[in-house]
Amino acid sequence: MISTQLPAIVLLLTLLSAPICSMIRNGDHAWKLAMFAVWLSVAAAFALMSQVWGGTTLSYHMGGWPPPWGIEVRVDELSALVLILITLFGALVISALRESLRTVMRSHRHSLYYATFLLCMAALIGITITGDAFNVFVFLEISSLSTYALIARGRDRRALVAAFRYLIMGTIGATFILIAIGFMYMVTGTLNMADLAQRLPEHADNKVIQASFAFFTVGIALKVAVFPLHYWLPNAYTYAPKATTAFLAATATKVALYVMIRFIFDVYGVEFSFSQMRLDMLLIPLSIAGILLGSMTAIFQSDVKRLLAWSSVAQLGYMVLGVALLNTSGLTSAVTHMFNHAMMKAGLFLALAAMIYRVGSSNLRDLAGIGRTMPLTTAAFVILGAGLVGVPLTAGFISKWYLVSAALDKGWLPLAALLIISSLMALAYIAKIVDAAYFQPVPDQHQNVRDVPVSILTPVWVFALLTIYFGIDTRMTAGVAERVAQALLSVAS
Amino acid sequence: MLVATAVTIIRTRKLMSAVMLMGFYSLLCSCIFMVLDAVDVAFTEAAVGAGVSTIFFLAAIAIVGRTSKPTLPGKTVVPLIACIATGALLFYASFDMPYFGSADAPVHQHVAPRYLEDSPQEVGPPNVVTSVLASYRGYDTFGEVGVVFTAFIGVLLLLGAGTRRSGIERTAPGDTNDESMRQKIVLREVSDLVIAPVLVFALYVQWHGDFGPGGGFQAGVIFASAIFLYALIYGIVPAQKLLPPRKLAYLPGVGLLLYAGVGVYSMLMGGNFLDYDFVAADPHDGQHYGILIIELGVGITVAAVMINIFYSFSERSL
Amino acid sequence: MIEGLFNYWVVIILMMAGLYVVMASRHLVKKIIGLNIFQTAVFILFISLGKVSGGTAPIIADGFAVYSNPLPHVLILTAIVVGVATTALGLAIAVRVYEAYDTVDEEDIAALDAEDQQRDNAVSTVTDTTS
Amino acid sequence: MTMPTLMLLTLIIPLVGGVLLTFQTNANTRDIISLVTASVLFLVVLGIYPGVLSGQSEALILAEPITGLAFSLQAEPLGLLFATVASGLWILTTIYGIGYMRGNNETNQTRFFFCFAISIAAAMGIAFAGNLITLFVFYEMLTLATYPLVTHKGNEDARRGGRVYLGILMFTSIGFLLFAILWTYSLTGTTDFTPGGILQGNASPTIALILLTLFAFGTGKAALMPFHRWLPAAMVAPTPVSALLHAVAVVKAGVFTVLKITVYVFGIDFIADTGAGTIVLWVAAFTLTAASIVALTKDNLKARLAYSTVGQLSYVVVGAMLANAAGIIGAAMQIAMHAMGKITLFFCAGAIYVATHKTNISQLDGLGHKMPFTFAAFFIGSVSIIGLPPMGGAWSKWFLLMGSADAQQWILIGLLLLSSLLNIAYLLPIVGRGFFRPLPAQDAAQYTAGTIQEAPINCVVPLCLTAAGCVALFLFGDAIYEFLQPVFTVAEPAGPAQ
Repeated sequence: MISTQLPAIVLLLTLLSAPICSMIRNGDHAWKLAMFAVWLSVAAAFALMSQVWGGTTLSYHMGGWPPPWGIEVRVDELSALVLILITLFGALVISALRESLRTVMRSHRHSLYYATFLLCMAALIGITITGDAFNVFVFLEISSLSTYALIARGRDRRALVAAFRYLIMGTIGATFILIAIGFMYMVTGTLNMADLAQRLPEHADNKVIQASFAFFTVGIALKVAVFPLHYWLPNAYTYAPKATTAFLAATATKVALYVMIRFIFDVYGVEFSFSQMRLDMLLIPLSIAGILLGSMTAIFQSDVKRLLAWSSVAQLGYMVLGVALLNTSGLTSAVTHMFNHAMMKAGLFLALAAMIYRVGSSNLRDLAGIGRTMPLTTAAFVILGAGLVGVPLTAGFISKWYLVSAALDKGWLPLAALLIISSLMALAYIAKIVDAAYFQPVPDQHQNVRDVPVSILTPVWVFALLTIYFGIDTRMTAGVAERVAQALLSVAS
Repeated sequence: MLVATAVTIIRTRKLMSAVMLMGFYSLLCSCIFMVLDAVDVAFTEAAVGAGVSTIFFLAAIAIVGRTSKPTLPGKTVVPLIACIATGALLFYASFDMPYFGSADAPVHQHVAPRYLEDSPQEVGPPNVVTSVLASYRGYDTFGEVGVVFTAFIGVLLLLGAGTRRSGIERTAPGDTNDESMRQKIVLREVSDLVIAPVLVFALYVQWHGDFGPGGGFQAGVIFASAIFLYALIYGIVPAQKLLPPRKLAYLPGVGLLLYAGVGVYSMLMGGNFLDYDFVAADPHDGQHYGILIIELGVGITVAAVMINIFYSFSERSL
Repeated sequence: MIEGLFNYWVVIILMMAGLYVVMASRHLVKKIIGLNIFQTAVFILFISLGKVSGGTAPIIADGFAVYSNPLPHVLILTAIVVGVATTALGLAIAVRVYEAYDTVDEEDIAALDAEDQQRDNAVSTVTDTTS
Repeated sequence: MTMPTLMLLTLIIPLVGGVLLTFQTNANTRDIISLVTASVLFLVVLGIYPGVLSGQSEALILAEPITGLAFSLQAEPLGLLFATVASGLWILTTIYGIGYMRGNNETNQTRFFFCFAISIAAAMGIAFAGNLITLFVFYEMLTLATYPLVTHKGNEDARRGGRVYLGILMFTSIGFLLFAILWTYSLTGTTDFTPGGILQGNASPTIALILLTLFAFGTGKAALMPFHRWLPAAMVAPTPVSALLHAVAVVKAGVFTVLKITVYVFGIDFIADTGAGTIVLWVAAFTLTAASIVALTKDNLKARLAYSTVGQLSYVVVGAMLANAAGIIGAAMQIAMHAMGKITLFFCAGAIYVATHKTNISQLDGLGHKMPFTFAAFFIGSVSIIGLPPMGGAWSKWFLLMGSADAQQWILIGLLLLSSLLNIAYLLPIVGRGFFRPLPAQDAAQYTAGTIQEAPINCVVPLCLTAAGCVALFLFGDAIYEFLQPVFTVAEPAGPAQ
């Protein structure tokens, strides 16, 4: 029975433990509950992946009503992969959360913090598995609201402004998506995504659908932080509480990207999105601009958190570019990189959080010599950083390899060269950190710094080891991604 | 008229009047909804737009001040372009939209007919909106309760639970004329008369949602409004004595869990999540009980959340 | 045609107005007001979709044959709730901004942020020269 | 043991040795571990010979993350030659390094030997890499592992040198080499080293030209101008490291990469047919001449040797680009010969430094009498580098000239000869100063007091051995030639398929 109910269970585990968490006064107990719930949902996510492995699709009817009347939950390999992404990386971050919160927040607030965290996770899970367009909007809002609250909890007062800006941008984006959904509904009379996909092609010339597509693209681009709508991201990531950044960087934009892929390929259809609306003409230049601008800006940052945030802008550019290139390698790269980058960035931000935990700042000058004072944390950081650069045998290499192959498959040599150059830029900003960490003297006030407690160190190292693992065994990442890419593209041809 | 109100809101720099106009605007909207046959929505819009959000705005303005500076000249260009682009896109799209009110529009052809034709048999309540809301798309509504709950947790995380107490008599935040207000005894008397019926009305709306417009959400909002009114007139402290924030803070979670509980129960009974057919032996009864309980969950959560948020704002204003 | 589309056009104008306020206004609370206008406009759009001429509210009763479409109503009920939740959270953040900056004017905040930034950098140059 | 196991062992042994080192606090046990590891490694490498000689070519696939893109090891003669040179010289370098590091009381000796071991593991990986991507991984590993060695002294100079080192090597390898690899993959769908090449039929002459140029420049370790700057910059490193860089692993890895790509990715016939090597050939020819001239101007002994290396490396590249049997064999031999010769010279330079703390050539007057073994060895090494019989270097130069003649590159022959003359001009005067100039008066007293003598025995023995090796290589030149022959006999069947 459990196996058939899994799609609901994976969501409910986190969604239901959130209110219970909020009621527990004692932060430690709340944490234990949260841990229990998220690790169970990790198990559920893997169980789902094993059910859909090979390309089957699960359909679960909420309330027992068949679609399109009721709301359908659909799990295929792509959503299962994203589920693992959310639950696994979220669980790792939560594991480190208790220790890292201890220094920044009064204990009775912890439970609320965990509850918000769980809500955000639950919402992202909800978005991932739903098969109903309007339901996407509902869960998108839960995730957004919890994200705003989480960001606003940052220590710097600029966190508040960052959160507010994100709230405004995010709400506009969400409302745009709502308009897009309304337009689709207007023309087709249905909200079920699979049903929409069937009914939309005959309306491809309808101006309403075209407008719907435009609204959707702008709205989701805001959420994905596609250049030039990335404006909210660097500040939000920089000023958010340190562990929160790790979680957000891993999940929020990735799930938005997932929604983008779902709608572009599955709902609107490749034919419409690319042949008719020429989405690639728009996305390719924008993503390239994002890659270059993000990498360039990252190089010149002296605050590591901000540096990593800008690097995220660039890395998201890679993923969008992968989508826009519209061939199997490109899409494989986008999906793989979605997973890999989530893992590496979460790990990097978590490692950085560990450093801030000890040093109290993420400025390069304070991190000087940290390779000597916190050798284990820094070593993990270097591995993850290598992944970001795309060093072979790390996960980052796999996704970049596919992306460059995609560019070469198209015969676009300059683009491939550009990607290599941007990798060099990534190398430059990671090298900058490594240089500070290992080859600069430890500032006097940080002489007594030592490695963080095991409870933070373990998740950091799990991220680092996973980065290597997924650089070697790619059945679950690139393997799945390739099948997904073929499936998504074959709908058109 | 809507447009006129909206434009005035843009032009005015006095936030107070902007907020008041906002309330008026919401009322107008709810009239339009009424005309468009969306009674439930009209009801909600009136309670939320004209009621709850106005109160929130007032509470916030009491804290942050009432006037805004004019926009710098150079800063209007980008927004203007963006607006016009959006408008143009919408305008472009509007030419292919089905004509307003036409019965053969696709929306009326595909999914909706089943709701209208079969829901009395399949679900029960004559109010189709309730059937769709609570049963067909009960999962959405579950998410919606989640949104409300998230807002609650978020506000709590940011502003605190509103449990700080001090010896000083607290005054209502939204009402900036509280001194003069308190002198108006007549108002108190009247409001005493009003509050009780409002509470009763809220309960009525809660249970009557099956048949007429209404349901847990509207009831929750109305219930909260009654408390707001009480707090505005008597001050926040008596209100908090009536409904202690510490206890109230549990209720949103309880409501959400109640809702989910029904879903989980139906899962345990062998159905899917939120499949009320399995709640009782007879599917028809099951649907009935299921909707009743989840509406109660919605009502509890919404009312508790609104009051909690209100408390949180109030605490900050001093 | 004018009659058939008039409703939509009103909605469009409202949307534009709301969006303009959101983006152009300096006052954070006013931005949220704009957001509300914008969202309400979208609500009207949805509800307009559900209207059937000559229909009545979708509450099944004897004597009525034509009902308006209930689905948009349901969606908008949800959306209104989402809207008020966003408003509440937005205002909460605005209040916190006010407490931290003593203003809710965007330009003023930007100026204060620039000072913060300068302070951060200044500290870093000082330590750079000493180390 | 089977070949795959042996190849895997060549990777594991240095790594394990390196890790074991870090747990030793006692300097003596640590040094013994280093030595034992090096010796065992050398024996294992020798153990691979029978398999290769009998024509086995079993590959070992470590992992295959992307279809057609495995991490695999495969032994073939060129790689085995390189592995033998690297592992054999590692033993000597270790002996020498122990003496040098102790003699100079260097700090962080454990880290030093650890990184050294990792570098050797990387070199083994390069030698046995079964495809481009594996090669690339180990190539980068080598760069990263040698970086702490270059900056070992930890002062500002060392860091600056280290930055140039890392900067150029990383930039070229990611910017050009990786790009070329990706391009190759997209053209052919594989990056496996295949006898006869994989590009034939998949790339037009123009693309082949661009690709080969990318590969050659991308292999920054081959130090083609204008990407040679890192080599002189890395001179800040301790002498054993210089030996590692110049003779044992790094630059050899570079030219070996070029050679391997030429033979197994392009295929020499393909290069010869398309003329893809033209650009690189002339850049290399220019480099070998120019570097020799620059070397003449350097007074710092190690700097002169560094430029000498730049020039000598280009011989290998030239040989590879000639794309005929004599050229390739000459190039492969040059790797071994130059390694042996250059390591001798560096050992000598280090020995002089340990004994007298002198680094400039102009200070060496008269030292030959005080340090006869060192200077004799220096002489032997020099002659081998120049390419005169009876030293090993004669063979490689001879084959390179033959190759040029086969390719009818008469100008090239001229340049090669000119460069040899220049080699004489910058190497032999050093020896001359040592033996035929009198000691400067102000130092004489100090020398006669007996404070200056030969370097420690640990330093002198290795350099004598390598000097002897130079002679030995001359005698065994024929054996090496025989051993390398299969590279072409295997290649031939693949060639006519076109």
